[in-house]
Amino acid sequence: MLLYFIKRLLMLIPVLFFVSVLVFLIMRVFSPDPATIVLGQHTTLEKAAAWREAMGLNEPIVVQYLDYMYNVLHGDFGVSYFTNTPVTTELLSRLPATIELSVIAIIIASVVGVFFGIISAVKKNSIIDNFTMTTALIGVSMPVFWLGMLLIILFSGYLHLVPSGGRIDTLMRPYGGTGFYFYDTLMAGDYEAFFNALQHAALPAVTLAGYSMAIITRMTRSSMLDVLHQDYIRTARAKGLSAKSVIFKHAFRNALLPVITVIGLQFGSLLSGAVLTETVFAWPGIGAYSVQCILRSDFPVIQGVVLIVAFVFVIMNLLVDLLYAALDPRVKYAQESA
Amino acid sequence: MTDSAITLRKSSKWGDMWASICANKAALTSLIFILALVLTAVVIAISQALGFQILPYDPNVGDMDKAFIAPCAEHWFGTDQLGRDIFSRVLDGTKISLSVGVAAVSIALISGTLLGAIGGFFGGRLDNLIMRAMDVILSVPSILLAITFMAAMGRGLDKAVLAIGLVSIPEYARIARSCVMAVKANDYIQAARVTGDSNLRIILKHIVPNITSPIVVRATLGISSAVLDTAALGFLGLGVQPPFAEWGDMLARSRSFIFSAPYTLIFPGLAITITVLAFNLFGDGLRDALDPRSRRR
Amino acid sequence: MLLEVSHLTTEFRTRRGIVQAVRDVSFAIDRGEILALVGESGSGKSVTSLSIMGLLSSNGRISSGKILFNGEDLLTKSEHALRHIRGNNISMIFQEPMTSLNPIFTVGDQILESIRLHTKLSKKEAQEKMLHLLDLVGIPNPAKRVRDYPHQLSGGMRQRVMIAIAMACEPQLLIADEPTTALDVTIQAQILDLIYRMREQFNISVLLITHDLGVVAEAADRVAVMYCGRIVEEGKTADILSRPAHPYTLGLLRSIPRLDDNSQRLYMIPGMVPPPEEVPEYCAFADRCERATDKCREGLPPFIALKERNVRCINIISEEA
Amino acid sequence: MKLSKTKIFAAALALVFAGAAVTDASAALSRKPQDNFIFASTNDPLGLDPAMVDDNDSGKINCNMYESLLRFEDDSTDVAPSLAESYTVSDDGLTYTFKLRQGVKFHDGTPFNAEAVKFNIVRQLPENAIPKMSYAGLVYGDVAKVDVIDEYTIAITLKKKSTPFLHNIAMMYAAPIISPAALQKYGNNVMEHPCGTGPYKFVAWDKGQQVILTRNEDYWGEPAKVQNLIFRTMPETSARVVALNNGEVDAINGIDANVIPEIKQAGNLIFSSDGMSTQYMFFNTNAAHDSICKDKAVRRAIAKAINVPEMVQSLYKGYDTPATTLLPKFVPGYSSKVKPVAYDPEAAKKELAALGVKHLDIITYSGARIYNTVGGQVLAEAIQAYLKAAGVESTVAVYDWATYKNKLLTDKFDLGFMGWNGDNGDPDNFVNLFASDDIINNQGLWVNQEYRDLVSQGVAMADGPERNAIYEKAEMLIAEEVPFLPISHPQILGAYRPNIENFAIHPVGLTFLSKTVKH
Repeated sequence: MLLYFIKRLLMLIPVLFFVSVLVFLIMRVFSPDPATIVLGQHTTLEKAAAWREAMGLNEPIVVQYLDYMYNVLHGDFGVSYFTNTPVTTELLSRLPATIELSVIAIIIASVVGVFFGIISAVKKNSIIDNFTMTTALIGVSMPVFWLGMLLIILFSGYLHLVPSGGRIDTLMRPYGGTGFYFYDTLMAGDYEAFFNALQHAALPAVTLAGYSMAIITRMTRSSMLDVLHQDYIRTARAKGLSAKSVIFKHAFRNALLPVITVIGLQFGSLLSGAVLTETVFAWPGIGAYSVQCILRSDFPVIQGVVLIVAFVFVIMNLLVDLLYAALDPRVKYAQESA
Repeated sequence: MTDSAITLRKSSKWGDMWASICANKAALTSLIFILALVLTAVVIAISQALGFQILPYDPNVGDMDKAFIAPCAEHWFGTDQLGRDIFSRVLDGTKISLSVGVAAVSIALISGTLLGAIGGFFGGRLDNLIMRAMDVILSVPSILLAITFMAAMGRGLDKAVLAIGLVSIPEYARIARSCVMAVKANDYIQAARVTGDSNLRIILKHIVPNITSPIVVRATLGISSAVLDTAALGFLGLGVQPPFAEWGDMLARSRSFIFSAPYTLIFPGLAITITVLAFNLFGDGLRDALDPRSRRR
Repeated sequence: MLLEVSHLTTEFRTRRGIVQAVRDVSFAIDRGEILALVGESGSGKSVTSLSIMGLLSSNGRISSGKILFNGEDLLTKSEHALRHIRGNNISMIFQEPMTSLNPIFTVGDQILESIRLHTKLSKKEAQEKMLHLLDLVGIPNPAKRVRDYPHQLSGGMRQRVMIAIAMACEPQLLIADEPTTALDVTIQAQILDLIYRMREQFNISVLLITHDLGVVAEAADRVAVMYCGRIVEEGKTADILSRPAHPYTLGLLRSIPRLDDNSQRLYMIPGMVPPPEEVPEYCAFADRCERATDKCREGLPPFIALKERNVRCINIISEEA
Repeated sequence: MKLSKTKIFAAALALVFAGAAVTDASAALSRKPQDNFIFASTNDPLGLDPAMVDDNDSGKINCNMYESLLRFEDDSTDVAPSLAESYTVSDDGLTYTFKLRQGVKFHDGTPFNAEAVKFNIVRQLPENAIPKMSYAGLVYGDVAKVDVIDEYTIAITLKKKSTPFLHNIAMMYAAPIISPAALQKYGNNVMEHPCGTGPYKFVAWDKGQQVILTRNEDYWGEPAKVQNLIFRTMPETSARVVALNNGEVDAINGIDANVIPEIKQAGNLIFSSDGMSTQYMFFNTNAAHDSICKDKAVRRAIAKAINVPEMVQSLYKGYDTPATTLLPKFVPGYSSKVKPVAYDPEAAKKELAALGVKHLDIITYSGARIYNTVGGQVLAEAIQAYLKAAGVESTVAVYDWATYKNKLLTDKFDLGFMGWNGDNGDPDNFVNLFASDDIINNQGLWVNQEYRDLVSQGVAMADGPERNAIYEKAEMLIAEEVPFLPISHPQILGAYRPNIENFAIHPVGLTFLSKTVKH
């Protein structure tokens, strides 16, 4: 198992390498030159040239790339052109927000999606099934950002139930700690702040979860339907097991396998969704930040973001494979070398 | 014998498909809606090319005195910040959404299918190389990649098409590859190889017909995601050039007025959702029609 | 009688309307008896067994008839009461041992589940019982095998495990739905032998469902032949196999390849089994029957009782009478 | 066991993230609403080192933590003493001698003195400045030498006479004095570790969320009224408005005219004052680009086609003033005698047709800028409509800001949009743009020797009517030649809760909040 894991890890290296090349090319060869905006309204052509020289942007692209990778391998992702702050600092200070949001969203999406998927499959063609499937279909058809804005109008504008943006009321902000507000507030025993953070996360998390929820519901339903037709379900019923244990013990645990793959893949697409959701809800994570940085050609930050996100993405896929293998006794690591 | 059996089955397959779609009310309604959308877009485009306006108002020119009029008899969907009629703009927007959707899917479909088919057919290093390249594209969240592209190349319809098309190549490549590999493993292909059929002949005669249906299904669903992606790019301010109406761009502009003028937000969003929904429903229907296994459910 | 099925009719809702899969079927099984239900696929024999178990799929429904088990009508019982009977008093094994076991649980878990569901044995006692059962069904080294997953066992072993699960609570009736079809010939004999042994040892009754007359000859006491949802002939195994009275039974027997007969091509019953929604309201076999007359198409033939057997045909093969 | 696992987890998280977060792990601040003034604006600051930033979002925070030798008066750009109690100018106008305030300490306890001032200036002299220090050239570019006379006296000598110098060292960019100890400690970069002498000191910066300041109890002047200042980042106008109306924040900026009724309806108050910036549409007169607009007649005809007052009224709902000239009204040198080309659609149509102008390429940016709250795209679309009415078709190319700035250098186009935010209230700060050979500042590359002569005359001349006359002449020249069409002087708009007193936004866009009271 460990060997398999290491092998898979090694296979990620070329993928990450090519990702870095791709992004580097897009950013440094095709993207607009940031010099004039980095230096603000007091720039001159001369100053811009000096800045480019200082940033090494006049070097041949290959030299630039090698320099960059050398530094990355030494843990240095460079310095943001605009804030003069190390990219690592910039990203690490925003990552907790994105991780917190994505994790809540994937939990919501999985729990709700799996629950309704099962109900739909078991009560196939019932009103609940039709309603769930219609909702799920609308869910995959709605632009995330539109859904977000509608929720803001409704819950924040008219009902005043939740704040329209941000992670937590400024005054409730935890001091010290990890930057994961749920964790920090709980550790501090500050339940008021915890619930405040929960309120803030509610709309963005639901918005972000929406699409994945719909996908997971549909996947769970079809997987459950597949499994419910299997012979071993008949065997289980023939044993005299109750409908509940047939569905949850025998059917669900088998149906879960493909669902887990989908959930894992959805986690990746959540990162995509986070770009839009964070923008709509002013959620201070790397999603909204990366849009900002792309728009102002902050090369080092974009390169860092893409590398880190790609890394998280491939690692997630690896973890899903491992989880799959752990849950399905039929899968053996040795067989799965492709 | 095998050949005639295949063609026989094929023709009845498309017939079955049509029957199955007709039996599926949602898919049929969607198809009609999609055709209506296409018709709207074409009629608007032709009339604009000929220089007359069939929309109630010029979608791109507004009367500044009439900014932010709530929906009423004259302006069914209200007017925007520049006093332009939202109803006309929403209708006008079908042009861009559909053309970007179709064009982006075509790009992805053609290059993806080719790459996947080549990889699957020839296998070996070439296959490995192609699939690793697909992995690279897949390992960056598609919207992030598309934004990066757009930011690099600048705004514009053509660039949006390219960006969206590019990020969805891997889906088609994967489908095509697995289909080709499955078909290739079939006995009759082995037989064709033994009897000395050329690669091209095998591809045209055996492989192309077999990968058509999954690819067609994927493409229909692909248009829906391309419409969503176009809107997302427009929303982030990286869509088409103004003053053309684009739904995502309209939503982006409405952001500052979501409380004071929610109608600027509602209608373009509805347009996106319903269009995407139609393509999804039709795609689902198509898949059920082409894949008897899923029809059973 | 342990089980008495009378006038059972089972129907399914399908896209093409309501279809009857089992039509007015009656039979009975005595204690310790093995009854074989024989027919081609689609003849309704599996649906009959699922009707007894109450395991019809959601679009299926028993529209009339009675199923008396120990004199009590199963059809009037609640789902809860039925659950108590399933796996406890009546248990079932299936055709595909490959797919009938849950792939993600160990063999041991699946047997234990059955034992613990219907008995009040402690964990330890249940485990002992499980090992004993596995030993009984002829699985070598049971203590090791219980930790295996189904995919690690051979087909024959899996069917033995299925039998162990079925025997877990020493049922009165075992329904075996094509238990040997998916297995190699040598394994088939072993499994049949095992079922036979179980009957001897526990005095259980067996409803053996099969399309294979060879299996019937080997194991069954009595045979009921089904065609298009109806029983067409029913009687003692030896009688029916040696002197079939219904033309369909004869057809079935003639289509068995024989080692001693290489003179002619294998017999095939002409025509096809009609799909369930097209079964006529007269003798369903008439359209394929070489002996059919116009009279055969005038109405449903009645059951004609010969000595120790019933036949639903108006042109009973003459040498029988 | 379980507890220790949690602890390890926390430690690991803290190790990875807390180390990176810009956080002072000091004790929590008061949660009482009246102790916290929350101000919401559009963007996160770029950073908190005044020498390295040029954005208003940084400036408006920095101005509560840092002080310069001089400061602007509360409501004008006249200079007043701050860290320097007084100054003298030598007779040749080259040497400025400042008497520094005594007993002032930086937030880290470092004493403020002449060495500290020198350290800050030397850091930004041309030979030491890094390219990122974008104001260093403007403020210290002409400095010849800096002499510490005694602990509290410093003399700065310039290479040439510069009337704007005193204004420059009152600015919140480049001029503020930072603790030399902090600069040394953090490697000449206090973007995330600000340390000045002002009424508030830094507590924490949650990137993308807020910057938190607390009262400097050792402040040399009048202590701040509200205990904590919180600058929140809320990118969406609608979100800021709702937050204000719900009482989540105490004041907001970056609003446009469309939302003002909503704000008033909720019982909140609007702050508005003339802003010190100018928005204009420039014509491409770059000889290399060969645009039809290099013809003065074309420029004048196009100007006639555009009803600037109507457009500004419609786009900015009467909050921004239509511009008649480059200089805002309150900047010395502004003259009401300067009249722009008048709107005359009939004449425009005729002249444009006669000149053969059928099609124009417009280039613009997508988002909003300080001088253009509705965004460049909307503005360009409005112009497009006016041109269409005058019989001229046009295409609008919209780029995000970064691309736009590059396109200005490389692309051929006819019309573009730009604006200038005044830095120091000196007219030279505006007029020298169009005397530049640098296409970044003089986007249309308009070359006019007479204008250039006037500008270089003005910069060396002392403030007064004579200087103003020169600038009036320069503005007349612009009105005649129309290298660009002045569009608007934006209004500085802000809004605040009714329980807030003494809230103001300075004409240069900064928010000095130490006198603000929250009831």
